[in-house]
Amino acid sequence: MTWDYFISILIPMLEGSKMTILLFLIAIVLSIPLGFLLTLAVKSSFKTLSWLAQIYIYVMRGTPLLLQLLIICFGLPMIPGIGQYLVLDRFVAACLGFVLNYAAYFAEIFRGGLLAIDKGQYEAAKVLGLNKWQTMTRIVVPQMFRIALPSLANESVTLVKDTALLYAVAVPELLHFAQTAVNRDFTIMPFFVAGAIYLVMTLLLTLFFKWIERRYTFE
Amino acid sequence: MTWDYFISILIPMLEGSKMTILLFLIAIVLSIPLGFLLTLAVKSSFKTLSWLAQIYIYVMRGTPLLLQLLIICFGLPMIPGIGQYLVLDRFVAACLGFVLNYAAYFAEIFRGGLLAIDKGQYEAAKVLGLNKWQTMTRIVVPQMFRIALPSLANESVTLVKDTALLYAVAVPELLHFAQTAVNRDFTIMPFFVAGAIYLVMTLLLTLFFKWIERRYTFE
Amino acid sequence: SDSSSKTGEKAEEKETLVIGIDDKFAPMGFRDENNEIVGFDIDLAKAAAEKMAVEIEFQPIDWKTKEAELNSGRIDLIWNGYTVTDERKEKVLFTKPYLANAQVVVTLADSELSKLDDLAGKVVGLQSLSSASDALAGNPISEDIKTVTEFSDNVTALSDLKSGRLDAVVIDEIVINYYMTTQKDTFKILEEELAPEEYAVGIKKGNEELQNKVQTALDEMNTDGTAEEISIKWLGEDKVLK
Amino acid sequence: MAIIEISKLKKSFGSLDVLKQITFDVNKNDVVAVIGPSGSGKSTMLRSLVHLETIEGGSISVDGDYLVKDGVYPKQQDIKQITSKMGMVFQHFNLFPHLTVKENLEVAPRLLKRESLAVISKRSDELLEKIGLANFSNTHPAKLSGGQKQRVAIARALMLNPEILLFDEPTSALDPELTGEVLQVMKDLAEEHMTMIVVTHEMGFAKEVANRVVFMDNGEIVESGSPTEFFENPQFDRTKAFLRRNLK
Amino acid sequence: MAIIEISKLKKSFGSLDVLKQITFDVNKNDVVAVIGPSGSGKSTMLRSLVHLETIEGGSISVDGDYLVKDGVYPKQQDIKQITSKMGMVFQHFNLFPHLTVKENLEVAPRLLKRESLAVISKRSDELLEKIGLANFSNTHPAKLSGGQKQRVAIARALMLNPEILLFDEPTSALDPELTGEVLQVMKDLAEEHMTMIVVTHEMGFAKEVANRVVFMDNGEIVESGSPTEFFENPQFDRTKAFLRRNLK
Ligand SMILES: Nc1ncnc2c1ncn2[C@@H]1O[C@H](COP(=O)(O)OP(=O)(O)OP(=O)(O)O)[C@@H](O)[C@H]1O
Ligand SMILES: Nc1ncnc2c1ncn2[C@@H]1O[C@H](COP(=O)(O)OP(=O)(O)OP(=O)(O)O)[C@@H](O)[C@H]1O
Ligand SMILES: [Mg+2]
Ligand SMILES: [Mg+2]
Repeated sequence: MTWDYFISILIPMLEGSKMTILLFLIAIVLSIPLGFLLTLAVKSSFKTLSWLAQIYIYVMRGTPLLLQLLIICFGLPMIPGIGQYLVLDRFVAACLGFVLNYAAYFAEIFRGGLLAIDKGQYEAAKVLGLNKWQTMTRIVVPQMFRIALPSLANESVTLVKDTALLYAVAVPELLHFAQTAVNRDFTIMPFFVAGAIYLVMTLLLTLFFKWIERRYTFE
Repeated sequence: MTWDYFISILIPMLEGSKMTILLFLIAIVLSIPLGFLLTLAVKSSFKTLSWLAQIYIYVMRGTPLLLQLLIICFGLPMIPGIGQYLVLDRFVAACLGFVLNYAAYFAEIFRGGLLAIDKGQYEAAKVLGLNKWQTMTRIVVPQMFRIALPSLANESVTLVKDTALLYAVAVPELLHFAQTAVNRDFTIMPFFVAGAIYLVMTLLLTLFFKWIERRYTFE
Repeated sequence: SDSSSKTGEKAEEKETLVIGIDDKFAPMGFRDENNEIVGFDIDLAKAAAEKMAVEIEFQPIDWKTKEAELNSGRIDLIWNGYTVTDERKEKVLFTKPYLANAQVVVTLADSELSKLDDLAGKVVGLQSLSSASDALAGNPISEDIKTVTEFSDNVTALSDLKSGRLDAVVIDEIVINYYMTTQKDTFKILEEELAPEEYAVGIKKGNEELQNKVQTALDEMNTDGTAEEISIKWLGEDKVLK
Repeated sequence: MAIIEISKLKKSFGSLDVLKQITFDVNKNDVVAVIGPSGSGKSTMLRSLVHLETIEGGSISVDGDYLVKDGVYPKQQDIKQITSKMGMVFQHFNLFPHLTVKENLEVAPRLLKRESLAVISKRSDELLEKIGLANFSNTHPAKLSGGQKQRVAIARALMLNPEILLFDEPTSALDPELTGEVLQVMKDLAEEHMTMIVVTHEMGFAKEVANRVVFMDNGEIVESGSPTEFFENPQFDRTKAFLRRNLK
Repeated sequence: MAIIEISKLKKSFGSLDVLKQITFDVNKNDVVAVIGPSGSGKSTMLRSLVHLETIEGGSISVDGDYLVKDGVYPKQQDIKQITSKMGMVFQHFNLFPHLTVKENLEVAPRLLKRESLAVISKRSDELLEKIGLANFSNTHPAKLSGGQKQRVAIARALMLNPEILLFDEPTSALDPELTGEVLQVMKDLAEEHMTMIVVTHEMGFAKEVANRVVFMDNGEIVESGSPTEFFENPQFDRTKAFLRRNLK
């Protein structure tokens, strides 16, 4: 295993990681707010909306992300009539799949966070004269986020790992290039390099979240 | 979409689900005890063992299961020298990958369960004259399992969905047959059928765990 | 006015054709040690693009999904050792075939298997949703085979053959010939072949205009020797169908 | 002069009648101690005063305005205006854990925007000084002892200049050693003539600080009177039984 | 006759000396109330008697056998044999939540296998009867009130026929209304001449039931004596100050 060989397989994999990271960022940035909206929908007093949101969450969490990606990427264009308008760019389709899927997971996390907030917090806010919006934005949401942070961190690490599914919709990412190199050179090395890259990414992410957690600790 | 067509795509998919269910059962039955052993290793006072267990858990949780499956299935046979002895049957390799991976997740869950058990439980047991083994088996483990149950349920649902990864190691499962049908017949239908089958499986599993949870509630 | 300005734009910039390939399908299209996509079909497509005065872009896809990719319009052409079959003709437009191929059975060099009948009770691998599976299914021996394992690409199947999980692989003759030159003495091809077949370029149903354009380019390359040159480069001899 | 008038208050949870026609007045500068067994409806009564419970019948007026009249509430804005005259201190403090002590005090006045930030900041400093926690203004509640938390909660309520302060068992979540510091703050407030209604299990406080004791049992006010009357010469058997259980 | 002899007990956590040469004896059938401010070392002292804390110096003997002599412990088996003479009741009950009330009582005797199952079952029924919870034998602890839980915890300790019962603030996690039922069970035990050491904040119990009161402060025993002596005529300023704070 020469150094040159190592570099030669590393470079395409790092290229591929760019895709991984880009997808990760897009998915996180969009699915967290969408997840929060879903949580609100679930808690909404408008029953139909609440039911729809719950069914949505249930279906997204009950079927494999891989299947969802295949549907968005290859299934939608096959719908008779409207299919031709549903042909998304491959990467856009992948992002959409991840956002729709992870929003459901984040919604569950936020719901848990809301449940963990003591009734007394709402009562104290009410007695102090805060209106519902102020109570939500100043009292409830900050605490909810703080409570949800460890779960958010876990879910984000899962998201990084799930980017490996990109290869199913033919977005050339890290794992795809590792597999190319393994097949071409008949050596297990590239898999280990890929594993190391994933470990670095998840480690950095974990450290980042730990830092945020410490920063926003209530103590 | 005729009834006959529906049946014709359903049958191979149900065949494929058998594989899914078989893998699921094997993985659950083996990874739960292995995960518990890992937890004990992490908590062991023998520091080297504890460290090894922690590193193991970290690596398994920090890299994609897909990569682990590829390594076990295709990577191991490529290791120079010993590779030829590491050629596992494809399904066995898949099971091994799932067991090794999920054991790490279950170990974390059990660790959390142990942490949630009050120190007072150990003290009460000690004052009543129970030895360490009795305390562990009669007092601690039953409570740990009960505390871990909701997380075990979640993780098991994830496991069902992760069986979709089998197709990467060429084990013909549900999703593989769905994709074959989609590509052959140019219709999105088989994807929805697959989704429905996954939903049924995860729903049944969830109900099963809810039943266990109710049955073993401490109230 | 809006639509007219759009067509105006289109006329100015070169049209881009997206070509779907399996980037693990040597020597037709694959990645070299620099991770560049190279191969017979890659060179052929590049030369054709020049004739057609279009830009091209190679899109590696999962071979299982190739027709879905084409149908969705995300790729314009399937051009990567794509075998003409009757079933595919119903879903895809083909150019005239440009290369002859056959589905063959390959085993390890030291294998005891020597004829098709020996496959009875054996484990055979092939690429999922490829013409190899059609070829195998069309042969009576398929009844007696123990298991057929489907891979997302040929290379993984060959890896599994090498590691001993498979007894044989059904694969394109062109592909295995290439591997046998790079990895000498590893494999052996059974003399009896499964089925002869031909490669052509696949175009989305209904787009006869593109079909004609590609066909014209292919014909031109046949006459001016470009195709011959590419064939010699990758296959060592001129095998192109005139 | 009665600052709070409660008449024929009725409230039930499902089939359970928690308040059965409660009637009583609180005069300005009164310190009323409400005592009674668990489940007798003390908290529910107190919470209806600040509209944390919606009652089903009867009236409550504060400073002459009806918070609810014969079971009918006015519009939201009026309710808010009336309840804003009262501050409430809870058994479990209900401080906002994500805010520092000073932020806890200031969050409501800042959002209500009735005063300038400078005025608000000045008053929060003064109140922290008064409760003896000036050094803790940038601390988060989790770092405080129970007694300190409750003092902050009192200060937070005072930030809005309420005319009346309601306390729901302010010391019963505290270690016995820590109740003293909270009771001291409450005594100081009593001396400054703050009107207070205090639901409490602390007979000591009821005896020493309150000028009226109200005994509730089973959703009714059984008797009420000055502490001396009440403790030394209770009129009803139920009261006597309760005092016997709780005074030894 | 002294059933427990404690001499020169020393224990520190890091740089904090929690027990500084504690010496005192407990006679058979004594009911000793240990009182003192928070952090004075009461729990630590009690816990060292059943080897939940390992002490650093001094001796403890029970019934003539040394649990620890001059800071040195005997072998595990002997420790176990000696501590088995004592039962302990914790502030937070520490019942086993996954077992029913009856199972909580029986789990230890069954595992220790000194008696037949029939004998064990009979005694658990008797004890449940005695604490007034015969109807709750198949209930899980989560369904019980705090007072009921603590009574079960006492019964559980009694199942092993201890010669001495230790209580660490048995009522301070209970609502005031619920302490009575627990104190009653303890009084009954005192009348049956059970030897008991009770760390408590309940001055009432110390006065009424204990025949000796020990006052600890800052890791030392400041004074001890009969309840009458102790409450009516404390000798030391520290005791007086503590009583002043806690008796009003
Ligand atoms: N939100 C509610 N839903 C149903 N029942 C309730 C609710 N709040 C209170 N109750 C019931 O109403 C009764 C009176 O409760 P309340 O809290 O007013 O009593 P309390 O006198 O304050 O008792 P404590 O001294 O225990 O605080 C109790 O039986 C209680 O269980
Ligand atoms: N495991 C431990 N580690 C470190 N310090 C401890 C530990 N256990 C107790 N301490 C400290 O030892 C001192 C005495 O504790 P102890 O629990 O014996 O006091 P106590 O008299 O029982 O107080 P309380 O009335 O609050 O229960 C305290 O300062 C406590 O913080
Ligand atoms: Mg109350
Ligand atoms: Mg203590």
